Amino acid sequence: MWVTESPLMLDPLLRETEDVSSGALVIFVGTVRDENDNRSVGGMTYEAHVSLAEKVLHEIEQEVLARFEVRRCRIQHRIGRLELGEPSVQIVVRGGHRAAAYEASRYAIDELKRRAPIWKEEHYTDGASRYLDGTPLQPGGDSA
Amino acid sequence: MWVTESPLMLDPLLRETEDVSSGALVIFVGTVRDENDNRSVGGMTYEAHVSLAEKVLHEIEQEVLARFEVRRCRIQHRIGRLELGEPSVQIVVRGGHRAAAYEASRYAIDELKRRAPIWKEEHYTDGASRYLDGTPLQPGGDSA
Amino acid sequence: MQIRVVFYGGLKQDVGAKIQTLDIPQAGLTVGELADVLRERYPVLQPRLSTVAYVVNDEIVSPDYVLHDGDEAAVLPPVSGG
Amino acid sequence: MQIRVVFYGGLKQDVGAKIQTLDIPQAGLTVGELADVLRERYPVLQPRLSTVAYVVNDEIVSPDYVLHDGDEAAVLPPVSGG
Repeated sequence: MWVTESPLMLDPLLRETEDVSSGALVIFVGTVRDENDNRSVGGMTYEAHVSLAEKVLHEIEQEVLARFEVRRCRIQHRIGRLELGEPSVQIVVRGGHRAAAYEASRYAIDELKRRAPIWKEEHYTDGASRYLDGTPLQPGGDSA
Repeated sequence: MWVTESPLMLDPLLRETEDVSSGALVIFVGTVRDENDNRSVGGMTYEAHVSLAEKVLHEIEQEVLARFEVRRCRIQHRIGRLELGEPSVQIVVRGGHRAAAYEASRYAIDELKRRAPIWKEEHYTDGASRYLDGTPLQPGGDSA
Repeated sequence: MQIRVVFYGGLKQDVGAKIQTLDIPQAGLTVGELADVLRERYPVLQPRLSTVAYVVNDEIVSPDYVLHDGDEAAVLPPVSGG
Repeated sequence: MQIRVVFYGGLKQDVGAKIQTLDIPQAGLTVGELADVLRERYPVLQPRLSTVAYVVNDEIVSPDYVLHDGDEAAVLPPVSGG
């Protein structure tokens, strides 16, 4: 499961990726923050092209395992309405050593932001809402 | 609390560092792996000069907050006998954006390995044990 | 023939609906031609169509991809996940 | 005077005890002089003393730091935490 309307939970993903041959675990979690571009934010709605997003996140996991010296990679993204502080994305990487695990984790979140068909609409505390400008999708996935 | 004989738990540290002004959370966890230098490892014993280690880890937290654009940093290290897969160290960093959070996390673990008065004794599955070679401590902490 | 068009992100606000079914008076339509149709029917989309991607069957398709009766084409604006 | 010396990591195995109390026939002893005493009493430490740090009151001290009766000095080999 890569895209879900349910709140993201870290513990199940940590159990799923358990590996005694990995000495380094790097976790990235994106959370809804209370401010953006100097505007006070009260919440966020995430929308995805779910079937393509699941495919893209799975592809990124496979690329991470192929390109870096790591042994586990899992990526999950939340959709729907999120309150302040709630996690929107979580990425778990485990590997033998920390340098590769950090690099792999950064690669995963950078590629997700570039390639996953997901959109966020910010809800401001003054009642307004706005879809954020983003990155145009390129054909061809990781070769783009 | 920076050094403990009790198993490290991530959830309390995540609650302690909750911050709605942070959009990025980077966690590093070091775990006991089953192999080192091509020898099969069955467990690890960590020893610390506890009072100095607590002081050093607290100093590293303060440095992280001063040097990087992040808002929270907590570091905890386990001591005593650990089984395979158990966490020996956990580092939580939260900040507005991910680039600084990743850099701060790496700084924290790199400095910990260089400056914290902690030693590990590897227990091999053949019954032997060995203290690992390490990094000589330098006077002066972060200016070294 | 009929093409189901699904708008994502801010595009669905511009169009006023997430899904629109278009009646097309021909048997095949390239994605490039679909863009022309959208430009004509939804002038509000005009400034945004240069940065969208078109997705059919979970693949990003090029302008020469040919749509047939009953196909669904998703129109994806620049992404902002994470 | 008496100095309590605490050995950490692999050093305590070399010495055979974590804590040793040394009787020193003088009133003050620099950390540099303590190193000479250790070298003499525990020849097994000889190859390792060049990479140890000495800690008194949670501070790494330099060779000219003066120890007094009742002080505790920790001897720390290269570290391997994480």
